[in-house]
Amino acid sequence: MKIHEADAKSLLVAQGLPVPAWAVARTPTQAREAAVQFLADPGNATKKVVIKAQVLVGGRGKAGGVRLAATADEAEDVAAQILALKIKGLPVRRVLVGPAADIVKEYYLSVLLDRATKRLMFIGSAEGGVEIEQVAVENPDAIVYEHADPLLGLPDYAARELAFKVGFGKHWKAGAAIAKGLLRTMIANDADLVEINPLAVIREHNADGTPVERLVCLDAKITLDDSALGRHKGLEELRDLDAEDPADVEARRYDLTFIKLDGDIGCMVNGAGLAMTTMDLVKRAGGEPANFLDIGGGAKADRVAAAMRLILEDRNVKAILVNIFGGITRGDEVARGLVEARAQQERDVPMVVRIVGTNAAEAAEILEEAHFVTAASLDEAAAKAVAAAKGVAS
Amino acid sequence: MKIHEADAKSLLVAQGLPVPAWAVARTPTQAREAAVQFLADPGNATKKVVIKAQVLVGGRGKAGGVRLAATADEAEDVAAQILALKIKGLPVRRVLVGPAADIVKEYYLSVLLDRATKRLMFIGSAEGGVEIEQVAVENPDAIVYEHADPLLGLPDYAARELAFKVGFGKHWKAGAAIAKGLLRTMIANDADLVEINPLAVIREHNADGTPVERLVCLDAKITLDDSALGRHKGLEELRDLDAEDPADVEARRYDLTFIKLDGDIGCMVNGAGLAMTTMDLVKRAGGEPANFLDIGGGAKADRVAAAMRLILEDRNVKAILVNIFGGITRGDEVARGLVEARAQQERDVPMVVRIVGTNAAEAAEILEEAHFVTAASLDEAAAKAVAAAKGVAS
Amino acid sequence: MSILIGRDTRLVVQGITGREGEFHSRAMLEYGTPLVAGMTPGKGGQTALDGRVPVFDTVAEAVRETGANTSCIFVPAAGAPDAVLESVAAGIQTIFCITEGIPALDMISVVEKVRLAGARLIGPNCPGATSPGRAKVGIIPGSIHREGRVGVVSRSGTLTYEAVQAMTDAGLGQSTCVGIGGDPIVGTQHIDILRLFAEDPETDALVLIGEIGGSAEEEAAAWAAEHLPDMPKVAFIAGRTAPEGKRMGHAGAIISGGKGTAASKVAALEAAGFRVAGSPTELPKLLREAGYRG
Amino acid sequence: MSILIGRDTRLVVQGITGREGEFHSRAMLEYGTPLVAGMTPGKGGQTALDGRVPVFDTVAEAVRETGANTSCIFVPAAGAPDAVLESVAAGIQTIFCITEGIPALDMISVVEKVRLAGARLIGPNCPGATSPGRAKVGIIPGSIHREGRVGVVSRSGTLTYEAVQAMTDAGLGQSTCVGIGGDPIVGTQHIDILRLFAEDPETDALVLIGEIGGSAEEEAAAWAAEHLPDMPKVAFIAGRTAPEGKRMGHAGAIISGGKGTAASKVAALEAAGFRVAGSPTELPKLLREAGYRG
Repeated sequence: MKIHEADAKSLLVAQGLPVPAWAVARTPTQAREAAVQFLADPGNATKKVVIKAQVLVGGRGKAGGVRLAATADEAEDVAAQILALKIKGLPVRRVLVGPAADIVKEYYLSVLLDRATKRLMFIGSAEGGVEIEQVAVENPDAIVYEHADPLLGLPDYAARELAFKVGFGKHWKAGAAIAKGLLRTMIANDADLVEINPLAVIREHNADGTPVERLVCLDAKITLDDSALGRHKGLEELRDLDAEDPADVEARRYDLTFIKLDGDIGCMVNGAGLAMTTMDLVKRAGGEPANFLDIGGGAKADRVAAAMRLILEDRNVKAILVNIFGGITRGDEVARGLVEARAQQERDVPMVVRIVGTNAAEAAEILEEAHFVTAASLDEAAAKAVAAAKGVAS
Repeated sequence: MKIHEADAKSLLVAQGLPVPAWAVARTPTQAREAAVQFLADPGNATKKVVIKAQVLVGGRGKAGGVRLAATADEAEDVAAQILALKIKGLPVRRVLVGPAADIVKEYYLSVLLDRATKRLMFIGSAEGGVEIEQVAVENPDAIVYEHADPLLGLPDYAARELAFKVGFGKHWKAGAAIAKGLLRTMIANDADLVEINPLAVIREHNADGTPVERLVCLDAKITLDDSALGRHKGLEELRDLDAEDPADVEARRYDLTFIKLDGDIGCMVNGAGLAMTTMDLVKRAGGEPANFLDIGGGAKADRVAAAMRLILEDRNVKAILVNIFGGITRGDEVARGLVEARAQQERDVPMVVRIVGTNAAEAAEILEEAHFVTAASLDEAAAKAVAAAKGVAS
Repeated sequence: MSILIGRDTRLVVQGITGREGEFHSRAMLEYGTPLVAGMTPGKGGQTALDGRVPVFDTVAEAVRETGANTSCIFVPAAGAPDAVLESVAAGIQTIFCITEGIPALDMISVVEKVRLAGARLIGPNCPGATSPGRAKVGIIPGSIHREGRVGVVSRSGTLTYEAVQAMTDAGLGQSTCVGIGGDPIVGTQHIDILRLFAEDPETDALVLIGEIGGSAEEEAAAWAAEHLPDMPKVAFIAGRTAPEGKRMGHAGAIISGGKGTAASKVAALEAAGFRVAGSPTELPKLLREAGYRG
Repeated sequence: MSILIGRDTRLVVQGITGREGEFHSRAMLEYGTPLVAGMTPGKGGQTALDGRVPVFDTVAEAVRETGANTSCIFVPAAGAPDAVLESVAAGIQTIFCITEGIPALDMISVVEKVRLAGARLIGPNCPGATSPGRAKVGIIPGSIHREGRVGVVSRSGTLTYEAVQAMTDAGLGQSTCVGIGGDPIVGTQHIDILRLFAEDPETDALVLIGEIGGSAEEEAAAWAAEHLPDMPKVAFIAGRTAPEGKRMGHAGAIISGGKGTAASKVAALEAAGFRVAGSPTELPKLLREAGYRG
């Protein structure tokens, strides 16, 4: 699950990490109020504020979603403009307001699951502020890696080694402490990824006006492990329902994995790999899948009915392909669910059903009795569904 | 550091372990008030209270320090008697008052440092309520062992294995949970030993009077790692200063390790092994050591002076043996400390000084100038000190 | 012979008295798997599957009493990592963890413990393995198999069944089929299974089923190119139409930063001498074209 | 030859810029120890000991730049367990931890990591080791030693010096003297050192110094009886007069439940063929009586 920058920063602060103050505004007026406060802060070396769109996609900077303001009026105006944006199709409903940083140097630091070593891996670079993927291509030597110990986490020495390798210079102690804090954040929240970009040395002003440097987390991106949300009170609340399709919410309720796509052939499959394969074969047969939908193992009739509703809510869908390979899942259960779902559905969409494996014979009987179009092989099913979507009789 | 049963139980409760209610009383009146409350508790199946002396030595039961009472009057009376006791020389200043348990079955469970395997080890037995050392001699097969994993602690499966091996029967889940709790208690407080004896299945009454069984920690003994006290706020406060000699307090202040013994020859040595050896040689030469005293490595003059004061506070001391093998410790520093200490001391006790190793020559000069009796070998020093204590001119 | 499981397998099922555990244990037993013990804490001394399988409180006891050397875990996600550790501590050498939905971080210390013990973990979130005619461990339907000499390895569940069914329908039997699981942290990866197949005298050809995300297929392909240049090899990769940045069901199936695409995997496999199918049904034909005569 | 340290030793001192670290590093260097590097985080690029020793930020860097293979730790108790882990991770094979006052629980995971890495840890709370004429690591005064063929192992610090001085005064030189430390959890125990001496062609006799508490001396004695029946062996045990239940300075030195007494240790050593001295000064005489002619 992706969460907003502001929420990610709250999780960092909870682990004692240094993050400059911020406020979240849903209206230009709220943004103005926050700006007034940050502009008046004597520690704010730039005497400006930054206003950042809170959206769950990358590239907001290029889309005009990150801008500075030097006065309260300007802040209100800029916030209004950003709150009117759509970034990659997502409306901006919140902005983050904070002091604009006087950046001395930008770094990159993240921790993520490394599948190959089966460990947590830190990625650091003295080339911060740009996408790490870009650094990886253009200047791979500028990236350093350090694995956490699978049993001990990140011992102090490893945090120091990482800090020295990244090159935090006189800020190495802060860098090491932040690395340890990122790991704590990861573990405390069962995150997949905790990414700080930029992690920056910024200049602030002491009460007497003298400048002081410190290493802070200027931006933060955290994704959470969906499998672990159940054991973390409060994290589910960080889900941005605004940014989600109502279909996603419905899918979660029935324990379905549903991803909406742009095509016109709805797919209902058991198993993620087979679901992807079904999409691939639809495409190969000349069609476009309307969704990825995995009904999971052991799906019963009510889940099948819910899956059908989800598919049909997409008005683009012109045909449906059901592909079930029974293992845990019983074919007859799915067949009954399909019969029931079709009885309730509002609009009539051609459906091609293929059920093999456990209780396939019983399923075939039920489907035949209900006059479903069936197919023996997956390739055949895909071809029939594509033909149906194109209005050709199958 | 040893702590009282009541304090140990507080540490267990802090980790969520099941411990029957208790109160600590310093006066018979306080004991009466606590008894009134526990006697009125409808859950108290025995309708009696137990009153237990809080002393930091074993064998309080045999010494009459654990007794039952059936009424408030009796509780007050019994508490008065126990508070008047001395157990192994220690006055009883506090008693623990709690409901007398209706014991169905007694177990033993502890966790401690196992030097041989360098791991934490659980010891369990279905023969609880007696000293585990006695069980080890009489019925060694009744004791089961389980090591914690050095990196993972006690995983659930290991806690279950332990519970099944000990034989908690239908209380195995509670037994496993308590084992995990003991380890948490150990780690949270840097304990050396957490021992529950007895860990007992007791019968209590529900609100409606029906009996109910549960597994609870009836007694608790915890010793803490002195090296780790500094990192646990609050644990130092559990030290029972009443049960300590003022000399112990003074020794701690100067970072000296001091143990008072019954003899008349004071010993001041650097290094624990050498300090024990010095005691052994005093005894071998026909004398009796008055103390174990390790001034530690790198001791300076003020620590030497403090050590001397500690030794002389013991009125039994008739002679002092100083044995220093300089390594980190510089002999001249010790010699200067001795001269200073002698200048300040109230009573004149013969002193034999042996200083070898680092800066021994400078030390010899200082000692000679100050007319100290010296010795070349440790054996010679011991002989001279014993002779001095017996009043023979050395 | 076969890999992972075979005639010497002596299986203990952890969580045998649960709904899933019992259902699939019955299927394993009916397939002929030497299922010698079950384990459910607190049910030691009872029996499962109509008295055919003794149940123990601990895996250690099951090992001691029945000589179990392989375990299969149907314990719910909250207890499954601990169940793996229990098997490791009891000396089990081959552990199948079927359980899905285990938080990824929980598996990190577990796979390390498995590694340190020199044991092998398949999964979690995997369908298990079948050595047709000998044993099946996990949830793969036994009926789709046929005895033979093709080794199959896959990250998926039902997609594996699809591929295996296609093979069986074409008369191509399997030595062992292994589903390694779709989670980001799994005990055994494609390359590890290829290493085992390379040493199995009864495996003459390879089917590799992969999907988008990570780079396990690429690593396996490179290894196979070097160590199995002459063995007929075919592959299928799911997710050619998957959009970037979306997690396609499996926690492991996500394309990020332009990495882990189907295209890059297909290219790596083809470069390594694999024939890559456009549909699972094409696998048998490609195997024949690659020279497999089994 | 010698054990643990010798001509091939290349030493890095962790905490070389601290007061203790600098003082003893100077003594080690003056003794002729191949002290090739120091390590203090944040002081990388500087030098220590009047420019004679380069200082690095990390042990890994020290190893890479100087080929260090042995470390000596003078880091304060709060950081010492981590310092051991750093040495292990950097591939150091022999680690001396001089630091005292480390909480015992901190060492449990550390000694396990050392074990898993196949490295050796001496200490913590130990004086180190000396191979006279070759190298000394730690805080044992160099002046008390003499080159020779007697191996010395001890739990104590100054008591070891006392014993070694007595040996040297009697003309009995040492191959290596090792102080293993007095904490309850130490990386290396008496028996481990005896195993090393048994394989050292330049060690012809043994001196074992023990003290009350635990059963390490008994275990070492039993091993020596079996594996070194013909080697002259002498011992001294401190704490004959120690009362039960009191911790005699060393956290490890405590008699509890009637176990760990001096009497039981002396009996075990004598049964194993050790001659046990009543005073450290008697050790040379007993060694001669045991047939040592070195």
